[in-house]
Order: sequence, then C-alpha cells, then structure tokens
Amino acid sequence: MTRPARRRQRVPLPLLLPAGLGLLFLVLPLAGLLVRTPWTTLPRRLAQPGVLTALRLSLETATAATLLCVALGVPLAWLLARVEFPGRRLVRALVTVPLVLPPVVGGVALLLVFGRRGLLGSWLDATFGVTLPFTTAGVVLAEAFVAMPFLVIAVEGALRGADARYEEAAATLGAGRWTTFTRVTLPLVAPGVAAGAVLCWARALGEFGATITFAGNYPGRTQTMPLAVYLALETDVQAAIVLSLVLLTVSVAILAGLRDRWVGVT
Amino acid sequence: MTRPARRRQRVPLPLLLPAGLGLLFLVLPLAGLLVRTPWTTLPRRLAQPGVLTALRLSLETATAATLLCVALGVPLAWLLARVEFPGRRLVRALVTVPLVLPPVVGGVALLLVFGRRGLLGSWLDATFGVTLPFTTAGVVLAEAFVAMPFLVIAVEGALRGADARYEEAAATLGAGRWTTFTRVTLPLVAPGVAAGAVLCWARALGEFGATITFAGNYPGRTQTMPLAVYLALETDVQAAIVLSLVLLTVSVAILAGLRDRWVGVT
Amino acid sequence: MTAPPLLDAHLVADRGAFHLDARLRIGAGEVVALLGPNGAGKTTALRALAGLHPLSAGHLTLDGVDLDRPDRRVWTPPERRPVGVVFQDYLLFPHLSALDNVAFGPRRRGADRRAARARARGWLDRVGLGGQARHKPRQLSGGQAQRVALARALAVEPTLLLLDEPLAALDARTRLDTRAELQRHLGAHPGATLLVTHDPLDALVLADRLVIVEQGRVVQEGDAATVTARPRTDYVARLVGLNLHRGHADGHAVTVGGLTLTTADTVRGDAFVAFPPAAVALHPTRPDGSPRNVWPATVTGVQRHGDNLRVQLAGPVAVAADVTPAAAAHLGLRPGQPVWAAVKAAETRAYPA
Amino acid sequence: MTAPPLLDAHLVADRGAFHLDARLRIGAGEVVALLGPNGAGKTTALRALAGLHPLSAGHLTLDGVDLDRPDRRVWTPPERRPVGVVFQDYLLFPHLSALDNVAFGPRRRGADRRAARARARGWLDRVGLGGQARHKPRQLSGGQAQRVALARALAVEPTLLLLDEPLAALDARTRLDTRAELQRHLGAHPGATLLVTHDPLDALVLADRLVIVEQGRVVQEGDAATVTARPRTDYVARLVGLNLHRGHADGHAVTVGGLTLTTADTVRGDAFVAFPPAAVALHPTRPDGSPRNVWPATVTGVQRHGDNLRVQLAGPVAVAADVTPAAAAHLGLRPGQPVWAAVKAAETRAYPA
Amino acid sequence: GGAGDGSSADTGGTVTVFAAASLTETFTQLGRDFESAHPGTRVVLNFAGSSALATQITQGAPADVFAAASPATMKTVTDAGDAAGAPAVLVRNQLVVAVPEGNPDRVGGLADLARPGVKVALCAEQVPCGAAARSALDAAGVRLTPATLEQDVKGALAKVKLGEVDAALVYRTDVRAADGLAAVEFPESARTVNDYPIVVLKHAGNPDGARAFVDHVRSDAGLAVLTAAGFQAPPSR
Ligand SMILES: Nc1ncnc2c1ncn2[C@@H]1O[C@H](COP(=O)(O)OP(=O)(O)OP(=O)(O)O)[C@@H](O)[C@H]1O
Ligand SMILES: Nc1ncnc2c1ncn2[C@@H]1O[C@H](COP(=O)(O)OP(=O)(O)OP(=O)(O)O)[C@@H](O)[C@H]1O
Ligand SMILES: [Mg+2]
Ligand SMILES: [Mg+2]
Repeated sequence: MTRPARRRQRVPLPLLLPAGLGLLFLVLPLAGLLVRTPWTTLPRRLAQPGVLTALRLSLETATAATLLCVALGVPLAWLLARVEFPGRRLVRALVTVPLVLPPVVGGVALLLVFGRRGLLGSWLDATFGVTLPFTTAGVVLAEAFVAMPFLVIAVEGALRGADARYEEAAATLGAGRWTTFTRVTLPLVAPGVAAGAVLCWARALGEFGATITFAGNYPGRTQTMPLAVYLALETDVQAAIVLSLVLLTVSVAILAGLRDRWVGVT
Repeated sequence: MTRPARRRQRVPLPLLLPAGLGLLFLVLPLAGLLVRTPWTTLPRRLAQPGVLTALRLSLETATAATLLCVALGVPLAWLLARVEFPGRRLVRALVTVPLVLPPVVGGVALLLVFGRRGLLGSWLDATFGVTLPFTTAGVVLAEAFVAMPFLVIAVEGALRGADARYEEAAATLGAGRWTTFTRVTLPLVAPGVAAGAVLCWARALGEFGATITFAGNYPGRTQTMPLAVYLALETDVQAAIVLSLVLLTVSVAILAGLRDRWVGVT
Repeated sequence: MTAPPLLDAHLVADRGAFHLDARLRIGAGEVVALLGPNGAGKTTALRALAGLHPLSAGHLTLDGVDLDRPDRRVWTPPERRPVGVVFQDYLLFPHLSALDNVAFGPRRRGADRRAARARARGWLDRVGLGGQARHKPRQLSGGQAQRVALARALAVEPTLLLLDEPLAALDARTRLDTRAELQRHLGAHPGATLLVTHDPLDALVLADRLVIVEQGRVVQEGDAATVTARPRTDYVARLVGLNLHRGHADGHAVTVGGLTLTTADTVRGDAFVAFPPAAVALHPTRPDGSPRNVWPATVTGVQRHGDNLRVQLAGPVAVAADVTPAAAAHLGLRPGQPVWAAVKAAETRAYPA
Repeated sequence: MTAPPLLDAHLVADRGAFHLDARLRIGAGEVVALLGPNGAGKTTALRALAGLHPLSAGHLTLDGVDLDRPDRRVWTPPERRPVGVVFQDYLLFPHLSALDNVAFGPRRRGADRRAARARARGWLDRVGLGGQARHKPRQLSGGQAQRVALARALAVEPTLLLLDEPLAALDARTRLDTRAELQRHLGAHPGATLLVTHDPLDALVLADRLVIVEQGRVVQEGDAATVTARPRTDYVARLVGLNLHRGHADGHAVTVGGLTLTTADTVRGDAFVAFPPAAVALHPTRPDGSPRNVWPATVTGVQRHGDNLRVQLAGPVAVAADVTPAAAAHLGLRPGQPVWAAVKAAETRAYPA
Repeated sequence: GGAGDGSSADTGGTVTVFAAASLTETFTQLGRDFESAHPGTRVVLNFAGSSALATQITQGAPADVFAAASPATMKTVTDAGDAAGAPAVLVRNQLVVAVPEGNPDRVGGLADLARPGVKVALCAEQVPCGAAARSALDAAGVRLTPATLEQDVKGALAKVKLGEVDAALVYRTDVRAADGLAAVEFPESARTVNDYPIVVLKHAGNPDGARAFVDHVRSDAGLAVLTAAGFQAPPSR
C-alpha cells in the first residue's frame, strides 16, 4: 500500500489527546510496578534457580502453543471467512468461548475432556498411554486453548478484508483452492496472521488459570512464569513484581525486536 | 469486496482437516462442561439471587470497558499506524504489556497507580474526592486495562491493511486529518474496529484476576460473573460450571445475534 | 462455419437487479470483440465464461466440452477451465514480482519453476517489460501493471482467452506496440478470443467479429464492415461515428419524424437511415443544387472534434454535423442560430430495421 | 500571456530511483494536457501538485500564492490547496453512496448537508448518473465509477483541476458525452486544468496546450498544431502518427543515416524531418516520376491499421507506410520482401532539432 | 467505600470485612447472623485470596476487618501498620488426606502416599497448606514426588475430584465442604495446624461495628458456625 508522504505530519488534538491518554493508561501501571521494584535485591532475586527455568519454559510453551494455534486456527479462520455453511454464525460465536470462559473453568473443562477420566483422555491413556495433565504438552494445550480465539478472529478479519478477487485471478490461472490458499491468500493476509500470532503468543505467555488447573504446577515441567508469579504473590509481592518485570522485559524486547513485521509493514 | 460466487464449494482436505480439528479443540471442552452440568438442580441454582446481579454487572462493565477501550484505543492505533515518531516500535511493544502481565499483577499495578495510596490515586482522592478501587468504575478500569491491547492491535492491523490512498483522496477534497479520520478512515476500518471491540468485550467479560485485585469482590458492586465463578469454585465445582455456562450462553447468544457484523460483513 | 464453433455459449446470469441473457459463439482462431456501454454486462459475461459468476440458465460449451449446464447441474470450476483472463483492474498479486506473476499460470499448469520462469521472461520481454521483471506490482506504473497482467494471461496459452479492456491503461505508443503484439499472438493461437473493449479502434483492428450488448442483451453482431456500415442502435452509431435514425421506408424515401430523407438504397417497411456527420453540410440560407435532403435546423452546441468542429443540430431530426473551422467561422456558429442542413442522398445508407 | 500564469511550478521530486524535474505553467482558464509514455512521471507530477508527494526542490505557485517552496520550508497540506483531483483508479469511498461521494468535497468546503447534496445531485445528473445516486461504488460498473469520480472532483470547483486519465475507462459513447461535458466545464471555469492522458484525441480536443514528458523531463510543449506538426521525439511522433527522423540539414536536403531526403522546408544544421505513413508510397520496382525521395526498403511487418494496412520497412531509414488493402494485394506484401519507398518532398516537413 | 459514621458509638452503618476465600460460606452465614442481631447494620464481605486481600489493605482499601487464612499474610498487614491492635486467632484448621469417596486406593496414612502408582497433589510451599504438608511429611519421614504443587487448596481438591490424582493433602474444612470426597485423618496433622487470624483495621471507617463483628464471630454462637464447617476452636478456648 502506498502511504501518504505528507511532509509535515500535523496530528489533530482530538486524536492525539485520547491516544496519549490510552498510552498512559497502558503504561502507567507498569511505571507503578517499576517504582515498587526492589532494585537493591534485584540481582539476588533474579539469580534464584527457578527463575530462568520458568522463563525458558514459558517462552517455549507459548511458542509451541502459537504454532499449534496457527496450524489449526488459520484453516479454521479460512473456513469461516470463505466457505458458506449452515450454522456458520454459531460456529463463529463458539470460537470466542475460550475468551469468555474464566480460564480456571477452561482448565476444568480441559480436564473433563483430556484428563485421566476425561472424554478423550481416558481413551488416549488406554490406547496410547498418553496422559496430558501434569506434562509440558498439557501446558501447551492449555495455552493454545485460551489463545486460539485471538488468532482465529484476527485472521478471519484479515481474510475478509483481503480482496477475494485475487483468488479469482489465481483460479483462472489454474490454481485450485489449496494452491490458491497457500500461494495467494496466505501471502496476502500474512500481516493479519502475524498480528494474530503475536496476540496469541502474548496471551499464551501470560496464561495462568487454565494452565495451573489443567497442567498443574511443577517446577521445570509445568511451572511457567505466571505460575511462579502467582506463587510468589502469596508470600512476597516484591518477588512477584520482579518476576513479572522479567517476563515483561523479555516479551517487550522480543516484540520490539520483531520490528514492525507483526503489524504488516513489509 | 466482491466475493467469489463459486457454485459448488469444494473445500480441500488439507484445509478442512485442521479447521475441523481446531473447531473440535475449541468446542470439545465446552461439551465436557455440558456433560458435567447438573441439569436437575440447574433451575434452582440459576434462580439464586446473586446470579442475575453478577451477570448484569458483567455485561455492563464489559460494555463500558469496551467503550473506554474504543475511545482511547482507536486513536492510539491510528497514531501507531499513521504517524511516524521516534520510539514507535517500543510504544507498540509496550501496548502488549497488559496482555503478558499476569492479570493479578496487573491488578496490583493498578492499585499502585490508582489506589488510595497510589501515584495518581492519592492525587485523585485529594483533588476530586474520587476513589476508583472497590467501585464499579474500578471494575471497568481493570477490565479496560486488560482488554485494551486486543483493540489496539486489531485496529492497527486494520488501519495498515486499509488503502491509505482513500485518505489522500479525502485530503484533496478538503478534509483535514480529523475529518478524514472520522469520515473516511473510521468507516473504512469499521470491520476491524468491530472485530477488535468484540475481542475486547469478550476478554473483558472473562476478566478475573485484575478485577478481584483492583476492585475487590463485592456482590452487586464489583462481583462480576468470573468472580462469582471463582467463589463458587471454593465450595462447589458444579455451581461454578453452571455459572460459567450462563456467562457463555449469554455471550455466545449476543455474538451470534450481532450477525456477521463484527467480522466485517456489510 | 460448418464446423461447430470452439465456444458455444448462452449466458444467462443475474447480478443484483441486472439480468444478462446473451448468446456467444466464437470459432477456433476467431477474435470477437464485445462492445457495449458502461454497465451493459460485458464484465458479467466475461466472469460467467471464466466460471467466476454462476449461470442461472443456458449453457457454456468449449471445444465440445460442456463446462456449464445449470439444467444438468454440470459446472466446472475456474481452475479447470482452459481459459485465460486479463482483468479490468489488473489484479496482479502484490506479493509477487512481475516475473513470478507471469510464471504463476505456467507453474500451476505443470511447468517446473525454472521452465515457468523462462516462459514468463519471454512474455515479459514481448510486452516490453524485460527490465521490470524483479519489480513488485506497486513499483510499476499503471500501464506497466496492465502489460504484466496481459503477459500473465497469455502465458497460460488458453483455449479461450478473455480480455477485459486489455489496452485501456496503455499510452498511445505502447498501445500501438501491444496491440500489434496482441494481434500477432491472436493470429498465431488456435483458440477463441473474447475481447471486451470500449475502443472501437481496438475492436476494428483486433477483432474478426463484433458483438454489441446493451442492458444485458445482444443488440447487434457481425463483422466490422457490416456493423460500421449498418449500425442498429444509437450506441453503435455513435461508436462508429454516424448519425442514425429509424423511420419508415418506401423505396428511396425514408420518413423520419417530420422529415422525409431521400436515400440511395432501396428499402421498404421499417428502416434505418445512417450518414456520417461529415456528410452534413451547413448553409446560412436554403441551398440550391444537388443535395436532395435539405432541412432547416437550429444549432444547439459546438465542440471541437479533432481538427474539425462538431455541431449539434435540433430540427425535424437531431443530427451532428462536422464542419471545418474555416466553415464555422464563415457561418458564425453559436447555439441558437438557425441554419440549413443538407445531406446528399449518395452519402446516406438505408437498410431494414 | 503577459499576466503571470495561474499555476507556475517547477516540480522536482524523487520516487525510488525515479527523478522528476519538470516545469509547468498554466494560465487562467487554460487546459494543459500532460502526455508521456507509461512510467514517464505523469502521476508523480500530478501528486506533487496535489500536495501528496513532497517536492525535493523547485517551487509551486498557484494564483500568486506559494504553496510549495522546499528552500523556504513552505508547504501547504493537500486539504488547504484549492485543487481537485480525479484519480487514475477512482478511489471512490466504498462506504458512501455515489451521491455522498460527490457531496463530500462541497461538504468539507463549507456547504451544509442539504446544499452539498443538491450540488452533488446536479453533478451526477451532468455525468449521466442521476439514477445511480444511491448506489454504492461496488454496485457501479467500472465506467460508472469513473464518472462519479469525475463528478466528485468537479464538484469542489477547484482553482487547479488535476485529472489522471479521466476518460480512460469510459465507453466510446459515454466518453464522447463526458468529453463534451468536460470541455464545457473547462471552458466555463476560470481555473487552470492539468489533464494526464494517453489518448491523443482527448488531448487534442480538450487541451489548449500539450506538455510531453519522458523519463521525468519535459521533452516538448506547445499547442496541438505545433506539436502534431513538429514532433521532437519518437514518442510524440508515434502519438501523432508521423515518421520522424533526425539528421543534418543543408537547405532543402536533410541527411538521415545513409539517405538524403529532399524537403519542402529550408533548414540548416541539426534538423528533424517528419512525414505521415500515408505519404509513403510503395512500389514493386523503382518508380519514375515526381517523388524526389525514393529508396529501396525491406518489409519487416504488416498490420491492419484501421481500414488500411500499416507496413513496417527497414532500409537506410526505418519507416512506416500506410497502404490500402487493394494496394497491398497488388504488391503481395509479406515480411522480407524488397520494395521501393517513395515520399514526395511536399509531404515532408523539416525543422531545426 | 462502605464506611459508616466512625464517630458514632453504636454499630450502625456498614461493616466491611475482608475475608479469606476459604471462609466464604461461614462468613456469609455469620454476616447474616450479625445483621439480624444488629438491625440497621450491614455487613459487606469481600472474599479473595488472603494475599490479595493483604495487598489491597496495604494499598489503602476501605476495610474494617481482616480475616486471613494464615498468620504470614496477616503479618504483612500488621507490619505495614494497618492493624489496630494485635490479631486474635479465630479458628484453626488441620490437614487431612483427601481421597475420592470410598477411598479406592486404601490410603490409611501419609506413608501410603509414597506408594508407587499413587498420584498426589500438594499445595506449593509458598501457601499455608503446602508449608503444613511439608512439615507433616517431614515429621512422618515420608519422601514423595507430587504430581503437582498447587497454588491453593481448591486446586488440589479439584484434581482429586476430577480423578487426576489419587490423593491430596488439604484442610479438613475443604473436604467437608466438597461432596464426593472423603477425609483420611493422620496423626502428624496435630503438628501442622494452621491458624486463621482476625483483626480490626486501623483505618476502619466503622471501628465500633468492626469490633462488634469480631466479637460476634468469636462468640460461642459464631464459633459454632465455624466448627460446624470443620474448623477447630482456637486453643485458648
Ligand atoms: N457487485 C455488484 N452487485 C450488484 N450489481 C452489480 C455489481 N457489479 C455490477 N453490477 C451491475 O451489473 C451491471 C453490469 O455490470 P458489468 O460490470 O458487467 O458492466 P460492464 O459492461 O462491464 O461495464 P463497464 O464498461 O463500465 O465495465 C451494471 O448495471 C452494474 O450496475
Ligand atoms: N511506489 C513507488 N515506488 C517506487 N517507484 C515508483 C512507485 N510508483 C511509481 N514508481 C516509479 O516512478 C516512475 C513514474 O511513475 P508514474 O506513476 O508517475 O508514471 P506515469 O507517467 O503516471 O505512468 P502511467 O502512464 O503508467 O500511469 C515509474 O518509473 C515507476 O516505476
Ligand atoms: Mg466492465
Ligand atoms: Mg499514471
């Protein structure tokens, strides 16, 4: 897209004011945390053994959950955006269920399905000897469940915004629906997929309720940063703040390091 | 946008399979909950006095939080998408902070800023006699804090996807940046704003951690459905499931009732 | 033609309130131009042929194969039709280079990457854009983009080639080259070609036959000579630059409105009479002499038209007359002025309606 | 003109590797057509005038006001320029009806809603779309959309009107009407008009003066008569349909390549010589008689060109010749065939380079 | 804020009580009892995790009474100087082994939890039930690797209930409140009792009402409600 090359960008006040307020609203609480950070004891707290493990586990599971969401969520979004089928409207609303469900209840629901006695879990256990609760895979599953709606909704929006006539052009050139999807549609909505994946990743990174309920809390196996933060909160608010800041710093650094790629600047 | 009017929609298996799996993954846990729902005692449980109050409060605060997010978040998204300023990349990454921050820590951070002893809160209290924690306004604030990133990121994506040349055309017709924003840009990205608002609303509706920490858990004033679910979980998982289903049913009904409006079908 | 035409279609389709109902036959190697005013349904017809818009009735047979037959529930998806399309607004894939846009079709039709690119390079060279092969569509000017779109559609060497205004965005010079190129290609390839265009010159140069649609219906068709000589609707008449009137003929006399025109041709019954604006001579007073058709008229407008001026006249029949600037100066033409119009019988053409 | 021109601009701008450096002056009421091949920088120049592309140097003065002066850091945003633009690809606001699209400008320039709509309705009627006022842009055909865009730009009655191919997507009939409409409007309005077009006919009919750009530079300008009579580049020559050669003149003789052409005009030094393809006669053997310029040539290509055939010839000079189909049949023209070309001195024009 | 008229000597107005989530049922009952005993007074209850409540109080939350589930969280409030006077122990709670009804794995004591094939959920050591479990296991000399270290009792209980683990170390009151579970008592639990402290807060808007409420819950009638739910009376009584 061509962007306007206006020489001097005058930003109108009715836009600048709420934008500034919005930014302040998002950033001030962070400042509140920074003010309360125990800077003197910070190095000691960071050096504690569990911190790095939890951080690594968080990043790994969030990334794995995002990949799972992309693999399943992009086709689902495509289905919702491009194929008319009865009940589509209901399906679309159902996609938002994990968003509205309190995460702890989501965890319970996952246990009811994938747990040892669950609908599918008992079968998985009996047939393959696979149990998901209390494993790292369970963490990924819980995070993916909670984060997937973000991906699906973002990608569906991008698909609807994309001009479907490009897909028609591809069809006249001999591309079937699958080739059109991979060669034309996906590249066209890549910015939307990236934005959705970022939302998804960030949400997975911060996931707590479903994870602890479904996968439990065991250091090195299922204890992600948010779980460590919650436990720290029980005894020591400052320790929780330090852990949160570590999580935030890493994620902001990663997102800022992605440049503008995730918002569709090519 | 013109949509392809293909007579017979053949959906390729490599798309249908993951899409179906994705849908199953999102919907099965819900089925798990339904299986465990105590249908016989359901009417009695639903008739309990607190349920309706909490539901109404949830819907009201989530809607108010969404409005607040739209009012502040759309201009912020516009700023990020259309104005080049130093540090833009960092600001964009900072917008995701509430997403990654465990919500309870978010609530603590809000207390540190807007609490009676907080950075701004003490000033607000002294100057205007306004206290936000433990009020319904506080619930709105907590929900808005947690939900705003969804709106900002969705709208920024929509803005970047929109053809900025329409804005140039508006400028040549005499529209300043503000008029262009309200008359051209906003209508063009309305589907994106709607999708963002839905994400935002759903996230606000499910908000728990920041709310209970910042606004407390007062029935009728700050006890939203997720808080009621949390308390019910203390004693009775089935009661919690019932409450969650009520929340889900209402939100799915509302979203399905919006037709396809929130995904940009005009 | 005794052999069945390569394309045999009866396109019935709806688009909102608009209804298309048109028969089209195109022989092997034949180029048909589809002309018509804005909104006549040209693009809709083209989309129906490409499989992008469903037929509600009728049929579509290409090379003996039924691609579309709503009554028998037969339908072929666009990607399985041996059809190439140049779209009115390019639709170049924005994420691919010019080269990869052109290579897209050959790739999908089975060529390997290297072969597809080689073919694409050849086509880009032929449309004069060999130097822009690596450019993304947004780095191309409007006309360059159109030429890449042309190359992309030609690169699949389709049985039926559909072009929606392929030359509209080209500058006069490139247009000449590309038109010649296109003509050469169309001459060489054995398939059928349908060309939607607004430019009568494109149609006359490139097409073997003209089909004119208005409001979703075919109103006239035939080779260039017939259509230009014997327009049957106002639209066609203006397209070919003729004054056209419908009246009742009785031998050499055709009565149009209140006027009886004497014509060289002999017709009886409902008839058209046509004559070029250049055949209308204007006089300040009633002329004597040979022109058999003379009537008083009033100037309603004067516009420059090429080197001449085109004068719009009201009177018993509304006509346009072309006069040289010198003649105009002599007559002192301005709106409202009365003049005498004269047309020689030899310059009129009459034919049954 | 002794009064300073309404628009006085020296546009220097960069777009990627492309560099534009063009001077433009347009008087009050004057219509200037900007012509040039694809990618010449026409759209870039137009965007610079509208304030959508920054000047890197030069200046832009409209009606005595400096709108752009990079050296003095003066710049006026597009919305404060009394400039109206018709964009090459319409850019109609998709969420507004045709009526509201047209009313958008008047509304922004201070008219109240009712007045703006009334004005818009008038403009829609004038472009023949009164019936489509409530349609959204996606319900309009390509040409209808273009006409709405035209109405939208005209509705603000700008001091400087910029049109990027305003008639390109219109069908021949509507084009004639809209061209006449446009001509009437341009004649009535006191501002300056810059018209980017590929169609020499549009340029000749609508414009008082032609400015031709190639590769970001102005290569020729002047009124239609001068430009058509004395092209100075290949592009212009093909635009106006002339053979053009550059050589060295010495009185009535111009030496071009290995050939010396005798011309009616007298020039000395570097010179152009131009003649129309129709002036080139072809003969199977060396002709006797009046033509002073005779040379042997080889046919390299033959294309239909209107009613005639256009023959491309190689030889001491490469030229195009137009012959009637009858003559072509007589000569039996095909590529590779040797012929004799002849041009009468009276049909050539020579002028200093 | 829900504060009443602090200068008045009666208990009228509102008493705002911040209470640990595990007191939800008992304090809801006690609040109702108190209201009927003191017409015109309203009890507003705010239930959440003790530590969240402590944070809210130290950040100036308008509360009159704080009832915590552990002395440690109470300590953060007293250390911040937000308590009026010293906290009193309201009740105590004792660890039990929660097993599914019918005790399918035949768990008889702590040692059985270390049997192979028995999955156990414990609380994390940062929360009171986890610390208590640790000292009970240490006292019994049992070493076991739990499947999970839950953030609170509720989490551990839910896992037993849904069959994800076979047993969990939780408080007696929690097992009592949940159906479908049975409690297995064990001797080491005597050493691991957990105190629930209660205190009137310094910045109480209604100190008289607050004191009256604390007196009410510590009265015999109040204790009866609490012990009925499985709590133990404090040692001083
Ligand atoms: N998406 C649409 N929805 C409803 N009606 C449409 C749509 N697109 C086009 N139409 C209508 O269908 C008719 C035929 O349109 P079509 O695009 O086929 O015309 P066209 O002959 O190609 O015109 P042009 O020369 O302007 O491109 C028009 O009257 C138009 O108003
Ligand atoms: N967004 C862009 N980025 C870089 N280069 C561009 C961009 N747009 C155009 N150009 C280049 O700038 C030059 C001028 O383009 P411009 O659009 O002004 O040409 P034009 O004369 O309007 O052509 P056309 O007749 O095809 O519309 C071209 O060579 C083109 O390749
Ligand atoms: Mg069309
Ligand atoms: Mg251009």
